[in-house]
Amino acid sequence: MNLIGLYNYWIVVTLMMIGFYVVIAHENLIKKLVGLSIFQTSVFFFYISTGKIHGATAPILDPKYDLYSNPLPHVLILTAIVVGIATTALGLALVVRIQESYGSIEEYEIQSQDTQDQMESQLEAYGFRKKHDLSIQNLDE
Amino acid sequence: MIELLLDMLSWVLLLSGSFFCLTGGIGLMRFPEFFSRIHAASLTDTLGASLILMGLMLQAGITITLAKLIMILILSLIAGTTASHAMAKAALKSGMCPLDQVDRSQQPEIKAYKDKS
Amino acid sequence: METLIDIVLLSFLVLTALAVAKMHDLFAVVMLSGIYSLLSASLFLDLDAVDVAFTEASVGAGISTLLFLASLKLVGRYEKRTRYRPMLALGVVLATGTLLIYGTLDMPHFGSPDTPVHQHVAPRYLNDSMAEIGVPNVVTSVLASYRGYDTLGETLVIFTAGIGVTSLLRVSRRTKREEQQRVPADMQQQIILRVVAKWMLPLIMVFALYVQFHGDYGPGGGFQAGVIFAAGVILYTMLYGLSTTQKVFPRKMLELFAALGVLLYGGVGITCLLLGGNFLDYNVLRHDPVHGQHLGILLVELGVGITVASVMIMIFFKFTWRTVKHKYFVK
Amino acid sequence: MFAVTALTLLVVMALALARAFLGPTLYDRILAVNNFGTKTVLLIAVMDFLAGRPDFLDIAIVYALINFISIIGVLRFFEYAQQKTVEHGE
Repeated sequence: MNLIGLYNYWIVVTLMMIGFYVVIAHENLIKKLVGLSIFQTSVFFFYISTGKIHGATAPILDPKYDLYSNPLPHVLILTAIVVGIATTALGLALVVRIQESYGSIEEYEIQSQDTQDQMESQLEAYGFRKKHDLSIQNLDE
Repeated sequence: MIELLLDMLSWVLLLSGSFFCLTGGIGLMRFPEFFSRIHAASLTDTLGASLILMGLMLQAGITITLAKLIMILILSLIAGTTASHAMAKAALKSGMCPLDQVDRSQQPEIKAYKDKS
Repeated sequence: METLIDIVLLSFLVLTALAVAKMHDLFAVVMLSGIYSLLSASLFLDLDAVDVAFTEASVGAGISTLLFLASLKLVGRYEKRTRYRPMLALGVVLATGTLLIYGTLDMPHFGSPDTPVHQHVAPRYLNDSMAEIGVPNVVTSVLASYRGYDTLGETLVIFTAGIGVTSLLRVSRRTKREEQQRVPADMQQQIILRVVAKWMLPLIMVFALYVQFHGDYGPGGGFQAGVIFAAGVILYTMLYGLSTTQKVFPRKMLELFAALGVLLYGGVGITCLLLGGNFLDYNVLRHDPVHGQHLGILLVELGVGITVASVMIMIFFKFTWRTVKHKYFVK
Repeated sequence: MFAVTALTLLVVMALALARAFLGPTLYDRILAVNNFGTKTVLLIAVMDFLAGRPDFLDIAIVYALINFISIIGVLRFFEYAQQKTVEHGE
């Protein structure tokens, strides 16, 4: 009984950690969003699990039943799911724009492009522009 | 008496429906390539789903539940078969070929169909 | 039996999540995440959360998968196997996981009725809502009446997300002209599909309306109905092309309706204020408090439904326009 | 009796899940997802009867509809994705 009593929560933790791992270890932004939604759902499971009572039924009142599960977590999670899809859509739109301006959605490539741009602008600021141009000319030759 | 008969009939329907679903599942797992898998899965799907839903209908009696079950049955009959058709067609168009027809894929009519699509 | 189904579904969920983490083909990842949300919706149903299962079924398995697929079309299908160092991430994850599991050891067991969660406001909702609000579905009465502020906020969040996506993925006139000239040939050959979809569309719309207005008595309500309605429109868009659908749902109308839903919600609140009650206190709307509650909940849910439906359709249109743009202009 | 049906459906879902993991081609995965969806519809219908409250069948209807729509979506977006790779290959 002891084992089964906490099984739900352990699975919630496992799912949360899988989502967390995908978010921090993978480079692809779409994959990160999928990981984020796994993380999100694990929180949903946690809330709904705490609301469940053994032997109870769904909180839609009916004279035939007198024990109902807790309706409050259901309300919170119901709205959270719809808000979740709205934020996911926003994230996907951002990913699409990133792909259009960087040509990639791998975090590493985006960062390296950014640092390259930064270095070039710094060189420019210190007056190294000529040298930079020269090197490109050399390459062409 | 009649109630007992209906109950037994619904049990028989539920059990046979589960049996067909199980066969489909095993076919989906064990068959060698896509077209034989879709054959196993979609046929048993239609039959198994209808049988299980009919079994539930006998349990429901004449209520709003019965109407909803009939709606699910109609939906699964139409949507399920259409989805299977679309899948098979898309796979065929993408250049996949049933295993026993690999050699026949160069035959004129199949080739013409592929060129057209 | 309930517990057995619970355990089996949870194990399936972990397996699916592991497979998602392992795969590099993003298309397969998205499809597995569709399975993941089907599983989670069944689990919600098993844990007595019918309304949540309803929402997860229509949102997670439907709209979310479609949005991911549309953006995969724009960003490419494969994840690059870059040289990330999983050991550090794995260490962090394992440490956090161990701490969290240690934290669960003190928690009250799953399903026990004397958990602190059940001692606070829930008994009041369950015992008094029938007399105070008169709606059998307690989730609806809590959502629309007791916690009306909260739901207003959520509706605004959805509206804001709609604005955000609209401004991020703008469509040029040139793209629109191009789309109108060329017939979208993507699904042109799927005749059976087109016929069946045409037959199913009115069914979906009627079902959405049923869910919208039956939400007081059974599972359902504005959020679910809005998403189902949007799913119907999306089905039509996928099979008959964007410009055909935009004749029925022009951009301006969608934007107007997205705002209208929020305004309706807020308007009900203001009306309550003007009639002498508190903000979103529906008792004053009619002579009888219970009738007032009924009217208030109906209007508020309608507002939510309108906003959710138009924002979802709007977002999907934006993504699809982008794919049209990429198809013709970005090479 | 409902319990036996529910258990069988869970076993079938496990098989479909395995096919979705193994899959070799993408179409196998689509097929597995579709099959998984229809089995979920049935499981939900049976679970409603198991819990003794069959008035929640609306959820099963939503599943049947959404499953259809998402399969169409996968097919529509995948067709294009494949064309694109072919174009790049040539």
